[in-house]
Amino acid sequence: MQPMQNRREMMARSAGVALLLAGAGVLPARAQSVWPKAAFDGKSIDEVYKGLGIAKPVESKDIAFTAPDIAENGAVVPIGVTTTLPGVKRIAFLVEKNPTTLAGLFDFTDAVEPSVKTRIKMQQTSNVFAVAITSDDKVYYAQKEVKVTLGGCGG
Amino acid sequence: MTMATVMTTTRIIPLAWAFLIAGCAAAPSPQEADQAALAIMKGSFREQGIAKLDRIQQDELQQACSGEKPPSEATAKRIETAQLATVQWPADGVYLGDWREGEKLAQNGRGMTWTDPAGVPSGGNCYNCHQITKAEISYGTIGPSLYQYGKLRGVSDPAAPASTDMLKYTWGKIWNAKATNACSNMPRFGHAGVLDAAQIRDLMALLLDPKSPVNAQ
Amino acid sequence: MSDPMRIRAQAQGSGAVVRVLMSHEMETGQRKDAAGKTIPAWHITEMTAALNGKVVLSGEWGTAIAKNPFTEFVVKGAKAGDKITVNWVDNRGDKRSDEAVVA
Amino acid sequence: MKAPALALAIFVAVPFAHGQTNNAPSAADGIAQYRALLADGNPADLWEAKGEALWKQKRGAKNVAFSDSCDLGKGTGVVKGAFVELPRYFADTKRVQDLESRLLSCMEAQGYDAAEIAATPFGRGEQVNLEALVAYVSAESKGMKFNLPQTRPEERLMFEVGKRIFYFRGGPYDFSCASCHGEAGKRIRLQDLPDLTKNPGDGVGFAAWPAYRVSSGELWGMQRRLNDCYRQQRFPFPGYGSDATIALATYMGVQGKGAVSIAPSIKR
Repeated sequence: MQPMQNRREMMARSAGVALLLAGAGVLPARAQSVWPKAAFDGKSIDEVYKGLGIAKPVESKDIAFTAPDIAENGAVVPIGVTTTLPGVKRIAFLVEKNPTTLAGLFDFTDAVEPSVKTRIKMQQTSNVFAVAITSDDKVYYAQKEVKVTLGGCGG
Repeated sequence: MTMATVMTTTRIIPLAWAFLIAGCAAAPSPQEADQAALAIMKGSFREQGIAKLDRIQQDELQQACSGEKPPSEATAKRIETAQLATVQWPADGVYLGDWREGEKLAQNGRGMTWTDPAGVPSGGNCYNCHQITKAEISYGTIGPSLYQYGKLRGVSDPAAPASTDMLKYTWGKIWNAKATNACSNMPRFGHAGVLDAAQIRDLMALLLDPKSPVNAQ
Repeated sequence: MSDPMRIRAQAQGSGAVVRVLMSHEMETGQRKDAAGKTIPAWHITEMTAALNGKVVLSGEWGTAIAKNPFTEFVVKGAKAGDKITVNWVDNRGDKRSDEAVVA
Repeated sequence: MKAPALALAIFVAVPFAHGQTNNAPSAADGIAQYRALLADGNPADLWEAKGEALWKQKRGAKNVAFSDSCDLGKGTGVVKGAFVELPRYFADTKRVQDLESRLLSCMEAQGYDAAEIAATPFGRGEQVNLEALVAYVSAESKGMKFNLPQTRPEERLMFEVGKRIFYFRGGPYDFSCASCHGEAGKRIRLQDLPDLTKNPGDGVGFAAWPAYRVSSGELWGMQRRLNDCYRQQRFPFPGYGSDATIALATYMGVQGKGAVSIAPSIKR
């Protein structure tokens, strides 16, 4: 059930990209919005998985997930992921204890390495997850706890 | 605010330059620099919110402790005696409150800035400068570690007569740190009205109650 | 109108490392203003990066991407002189497109 | 931005052991690791780009560009190297000026009301443009060493005044700048405090500002840095470009002689 939902979404996306490729010379803007509202509204890890239409992922050592042990400020937490897993099409970043769990998604074509760095906000100390989805709908994750501290005077 | 306090334009020649008589001196004398510094302090600040200009009117202690070097021993002694006389001891003899409230106060660094509203109780700012519990890793090091404060000082029963001296010493330190160290970096929390007696009791409990995580962990 | 992005693309090995800074508030929708009113969420929802006009990476973002977002990725096979174009659109419909040449 | 490391090696360059987070040294390591990760892409870049455009743009009632009119001490329109020699004395205004107060004088020459801009809260109106300009001007001296002139009596007086203001205790907490910045190796919470009574070293203290402040997502010049120090000191409000702030900058800049500027940097 869930994988099917995901396939539908992937197909919709492919259609969008195909449309775009058809219009040669056009600026590479999306032909249609693919922002998955249900996933971004999710208030737990499970709700995000459901919103993305993916199964529960399994932990993988082939995802190298970088995040600081301690963040001096939760407003900017630098994270990065790179993976040797074959066929990774999408990577999602989830923060377990944020008001909404899903921070962002990145979609990779074959023209880029399955590797990205970004910066997220964290409301408090929490586990952060990098979830990798392959083109054949396999789902893997790596996780790390980031402690959010108060760096300065606190005034 | 008044524009006159913002000395940014070419129209205003700061008062301090008046001390540069004829501009021939290679370096200002210490007295000239002292006078210029006071004139510039006076001309550079304006009141904002609850932070009024009386805050840069120094009392004797602040003046004596504003040098590159500390004041003479005699001056320090005189200041400490005068500051000790300001300490208000708990009227009912109760020194300890609730360490849980004390921990909240120790974490709280708010209060008395120009962005703070009037009438809101201040925090103790303690973690800014001190290690206190083992659990809080975000602590400052300007002051000494207070972890196991009571335990290391042999306070196993705060109610016992043997503990009285340590209770009084600690209370005095929080109420007016300058009573024992004239130019201490620590604010005079009770004397300056930053914390009230009930808040200080709670901080006392955090440091001295054997059940407080400061001593129990 | 929003401020321009800063895009740096540097050839390295068999590809190019691309680093993008976007100027955006990324307001969470959780904060309140001085009057106690909730400040509405305002954030980039989608971004794309293209090599010589062809999309190579895209992103869908929520409110927990940090203010003034930074993104770094590696484009395979890109070489000096190639054009990298980055687009974003936010939840108000504002959009921005900037480009850089691989150095 | 610096040249990135090898494409796929970028995530292994984190030289800190995991696992021990309950004592002070590893907490400090954790913070160092966090800062190293952040330094990789500094949003101050966005301000630099904007500031460069503003520098060259004809602005104000007189419609002149800074590149044709503003002298930061190295000659009209010269930006490179100016930042690491400020504050300094300017004959036209007969004042020692820091970067921000000098930019205000240049804006006044463009036809702006400098006093009004100085009174504008940070992050509003023309203050936003000032932030971009300080980012650009400081960036043009990145990697250069501080070398404030101390040849004129006015400059020496400002140094001496700055030293006295640095040690000036006041307010309900009895704080001075020296309360936090008078000794090496101290910190507030987890924030390291540079000893500003000496040269704290390359890219530390005065040599690290302006900076992108992660906590507010804004670019702070030294004026804003000092303003927030005084707020936390529980002092009243120092005027933007006031002589007390310029004196302090002179003191810190002279003490930091020879330190390499990394501004605009990135800070918590």
